[in-house]
Amino acid sequence: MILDFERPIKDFEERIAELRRLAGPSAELRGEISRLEEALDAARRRIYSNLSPYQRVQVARHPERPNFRAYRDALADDFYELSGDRFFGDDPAVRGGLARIGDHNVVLIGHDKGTDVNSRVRGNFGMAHPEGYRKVKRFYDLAARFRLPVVVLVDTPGAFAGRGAEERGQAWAISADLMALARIPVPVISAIIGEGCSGGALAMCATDYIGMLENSYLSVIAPEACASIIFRDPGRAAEAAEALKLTAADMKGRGIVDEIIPEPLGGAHNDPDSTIKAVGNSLNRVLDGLSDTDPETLREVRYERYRRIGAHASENGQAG
Amino acid sequence: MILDFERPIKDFEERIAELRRLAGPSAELRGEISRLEEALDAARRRIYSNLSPYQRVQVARHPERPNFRAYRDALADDFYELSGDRFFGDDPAVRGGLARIGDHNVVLIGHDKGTDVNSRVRGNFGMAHPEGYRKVKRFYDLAARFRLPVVVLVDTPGAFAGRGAEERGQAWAISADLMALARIPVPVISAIIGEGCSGGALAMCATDYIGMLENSYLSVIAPEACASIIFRDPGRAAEAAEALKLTAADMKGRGIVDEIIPEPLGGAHNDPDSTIKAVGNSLNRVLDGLSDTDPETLREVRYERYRRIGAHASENGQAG
Amino acid sequence: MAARGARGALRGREGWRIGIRNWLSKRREYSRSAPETESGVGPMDSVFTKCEQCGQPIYEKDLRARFNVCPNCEFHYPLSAPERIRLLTDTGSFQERDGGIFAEDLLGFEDYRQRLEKARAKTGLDDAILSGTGAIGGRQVALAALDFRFIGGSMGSVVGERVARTIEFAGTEELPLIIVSASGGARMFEGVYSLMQMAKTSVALSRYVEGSWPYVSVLTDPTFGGVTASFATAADVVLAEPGARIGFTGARVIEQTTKERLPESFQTAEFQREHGMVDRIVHRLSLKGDLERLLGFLP
Amino acid sequence: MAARGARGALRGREGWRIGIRNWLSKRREYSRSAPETESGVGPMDSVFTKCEQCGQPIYEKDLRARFNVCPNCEFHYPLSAPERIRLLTDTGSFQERDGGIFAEDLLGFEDYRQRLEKARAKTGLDDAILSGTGAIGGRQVALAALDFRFIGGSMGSVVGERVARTIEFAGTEELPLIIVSASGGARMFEGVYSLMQMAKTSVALSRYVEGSWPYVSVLTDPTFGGVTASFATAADVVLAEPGARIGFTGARVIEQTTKERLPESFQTAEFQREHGMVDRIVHRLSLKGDLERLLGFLP
Ligand SMILES: [Zn+2]
Ligand SMILES: [Zn+2]
Repeated sequence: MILDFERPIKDFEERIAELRRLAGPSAELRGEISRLEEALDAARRRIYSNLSPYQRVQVARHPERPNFRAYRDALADDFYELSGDRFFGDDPAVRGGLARIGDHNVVLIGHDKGTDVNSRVRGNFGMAHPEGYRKVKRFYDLAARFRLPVVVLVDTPGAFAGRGAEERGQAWAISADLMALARIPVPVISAIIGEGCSGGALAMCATDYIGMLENSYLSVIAPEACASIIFRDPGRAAEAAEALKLTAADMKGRGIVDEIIPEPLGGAHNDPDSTIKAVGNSLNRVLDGLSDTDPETLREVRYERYRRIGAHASENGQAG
Repeated sequence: MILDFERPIKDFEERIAELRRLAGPSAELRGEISRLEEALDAARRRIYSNLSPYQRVQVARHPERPNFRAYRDALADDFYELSGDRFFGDDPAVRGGLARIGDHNVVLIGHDKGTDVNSRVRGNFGMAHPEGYRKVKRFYDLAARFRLPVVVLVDTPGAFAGRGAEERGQAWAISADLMALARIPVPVISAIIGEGCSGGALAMCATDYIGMLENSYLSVIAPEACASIIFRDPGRAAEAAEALKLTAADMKGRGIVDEIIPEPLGGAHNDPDSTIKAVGNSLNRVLDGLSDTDPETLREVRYERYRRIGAHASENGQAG
Repeated sequence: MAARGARGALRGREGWRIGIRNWLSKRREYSRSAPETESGVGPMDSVFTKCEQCGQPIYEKDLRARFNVCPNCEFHYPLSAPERIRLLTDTGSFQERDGGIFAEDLLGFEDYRQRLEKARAKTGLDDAILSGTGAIGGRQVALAALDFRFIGGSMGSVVGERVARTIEFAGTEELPLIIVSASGGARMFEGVYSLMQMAKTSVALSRYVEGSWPYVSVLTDPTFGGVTASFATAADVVLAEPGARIGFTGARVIEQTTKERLPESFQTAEFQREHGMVDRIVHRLSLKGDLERLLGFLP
Repeated sequence: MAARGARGALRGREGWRIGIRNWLSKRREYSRSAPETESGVGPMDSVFTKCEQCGQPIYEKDLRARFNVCPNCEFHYPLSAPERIRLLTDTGSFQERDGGIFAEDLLGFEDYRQRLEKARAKTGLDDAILSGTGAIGGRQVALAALDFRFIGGSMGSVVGERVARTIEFAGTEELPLIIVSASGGARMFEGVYSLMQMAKTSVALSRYVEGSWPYVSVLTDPTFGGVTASFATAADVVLAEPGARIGFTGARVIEQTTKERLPESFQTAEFQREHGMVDRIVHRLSLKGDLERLLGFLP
């Protein structure tokens, strides 16, 4: 799949390929080719260094973007998946289990958007039901009991909006995760690898450290939904994305996340391996750094971190 | 409703009533009447002091036997019912909430067999689903959090045997209650007021103190089910009841329960008020006695109590 | 019929996804029937109004006297935060805390400032919340009430901050905590700051519940989104007003996305009680009495 | 067809309500196809047997070599406790503990003594459990395995006592705890003593989990009643063998009481995983490897 703004690059690539076929030994053609290659490279840089927020959202949603499964398979030396909420069911939209990442035994959790039509449908495109959030709660408790750090890979368009989800207490399940996250006595770190949308994402990323891939986004609401509500026009999603300040740069700039993990030129889907490696390095570095922190300090710092965030000022002008 | 073995008593009563109508001033008839009344009294004593185990089971199941609602209304100065398991539903087969009993604020829980056809059906005849046991778990946790003693009134033919109950983890829900009961840091006391059958009863009566009404029963299985399994003949339920040693006297004698609460002649349904009063006195006495015990002692004693019970011997002859 | 009509109106009030303009427009329907309050709604021009639920005429003063509950059909109309606190606290016992905290438009979101000014003017409140301490039947409590008239009761930084401060105050002063919610959810105009208020209120609450004082949450019409998915449901006891719509995503959005027609009762307080999410449905005029009883049992 | 036949057989092995005679008679079907073990089953008279699941002939030695898993259709036949321990523990590492505890017939229940003697003779076990310590991939663990051949693996006082002692030993020695269940449920012949073993094992477990060593429960065919409703499900990780029937009340009793026909898959390990009750389905021949992996992650 090719995003609109990727089109000129694709054209370049095709022309170069074509010339190669014609070229043969001819010297000036080879010169032409290398000139084009420089132009292509320049175009790539120009386009990708100037992606609009909404274009980044599209990159974050790119079907070929590496997802939970790719990270799990590449970063975990071993992964022993666990399942079930012990109340109602097992939700394939979120997966988790015991994993070895670098020198660390951890509880690894993530939204599973799947890799093909079947697995995408089965994973409900990464939109979890209450069973999913309750399974995650079980994983938080397991990590607390065995003093294992928690690593979360966030990639969701949001908690699922459906009848069953409401009947079984979607809001209650998310709230329980946030309460558990707040008091968990081990390091909890997350990386937003694609979409980080709404409470469904927050229930899994209100953590001690948040890394964010360059083209991923974090938002209280999907740009399309925001546009149709505020502007009464879904077509103005790009404006909404702009207004919501949802890019990694915005988040880092506002002190919401701790790190922007750079993506290869052209986005993660153009070079999954290097992207996954970059995320892996970040996770390992952070795990190493936090592994000796005592539970009380972790909770204290976590408390201060989230207690602080807000866009408000007191009468006397100082931030609330 | 009149149980078979109550028939002769009923006949007596009818004859006396009849004579009264005829009697008028006549002296010798009044003599006859008082003789019959003595005989009636004797018959009552004879029959009720020699009830077979299965007859007691029938008394325990008597539809007019005072149930949770009657105790709640008579013993609780105020009862603020709470509901819901926060996962799936609210099970009317078990009810609970905050109550004031004597000088004690407590969490009051009980099986609700209902009082008429509608409420009996609604309460599923006191057979709870997983939602019910999970609601009870919530009450246990609430009591622990607020350091309120727990009072349980047990009256169930067992956990419900049904498709939905199995689909939602009946066994898991009961197990979670037993685990919670074991570590709850407040006094937990129970009174078996009718049927105490199978794990569905144990999940609510593995407590620090168990009072048992004279004609109530406690059993691993219903006599009818036991008969059809062991004797391959449900008709031999009376034998099974005999063999299971399920009466209050057996339980007291074997040190399983702490107290037999006597019932009025003719069984609780012949004089609900005095029965309820007797149970109330027992509960109050026990609450007074336990109210100052510290959590660790409570758990320690509870541990020893249930750790000890067993019908086994070691090679060297001493009890295991 | 009346029910469906009301349902139609209710639908419009469900959840942040449906949106703030919507709520505001709906709100005006109430302001017609809503009584004059200290909280800044202008005086009524008409002496009586027509109940949107039962269609019967109601005298403004009767509605006012019954805290916006229809004398005829008992329909519960939204209640402003000041009126809510007047309903719940012993006369003269309420003392506001944490006033003078104002939202900043850090995102520079299209007409957020104007909306804030309008809402402040209309309600006389700093934001969609009123919080402080008061007595309920003589028992001192920390309490907060959200106000749906203020940008749909949406949780922005001020709501999050004042909820957190109320929780912290309850913890340090060892007071019971009571929060009455009425909210469409997150306040989109504050973007991620709004989202993060869910985390803020949750960390505060997770520390409070390490103590042994009770937290009672009261859910009123409507309570959705980020509020339901954080502090409003993480309570020891959850009460709800009759007919209140409560959930995470609003029914209209669910119908749009899943193309499924949802039953009338969907997401009502009664529905949530059936599904084990709410402890009790409490009539507004019994709420103070219920809280007094409840607190009487608890530390 | 084969499936239904097997289901019929499985039905007979479901839960204490269906009963012990039943299990015993069913058990004989296995003893035909069950291999000779240290645990006292007599030598096979036939060289091969017919798989009740797939109908194919199986050589006894092949079945034995695969711990009673059909080489053709992978159907998992019951496995005796001694064989289970041979399957899971490093060779020669197992040391039995708490042997020499015997059931007392305190209720004087009709032919309980005879049943006990028969079962002891048949299995060479004291009761329906074998417990002790052993190494799994070099990791020292406390473990117990129930034996279905012994009065349907029913939990009487000896099973309860040995499970409790194993849990306590694991706690004091700071060892991981592994319990493999195969049980129809409570042992009716012991009446209330049997019921109370649920409380006994639960108090022991509730103390163990205050420590930070893992408890892994393995559910095999069948696991029902008092065992499922106490220690077998209260584990950090719950594994189950393919096709194992697991539940509280057996399907046959449910069909009798509710008059509802239940699906083939009802109460299978796969069904329980679908419903969120079980973490993983693990093939018997992978079980040791899975436990090694799992313990490798945990304290
Ligand atoms: Zn009306
Ligand atoms: Zn086979």
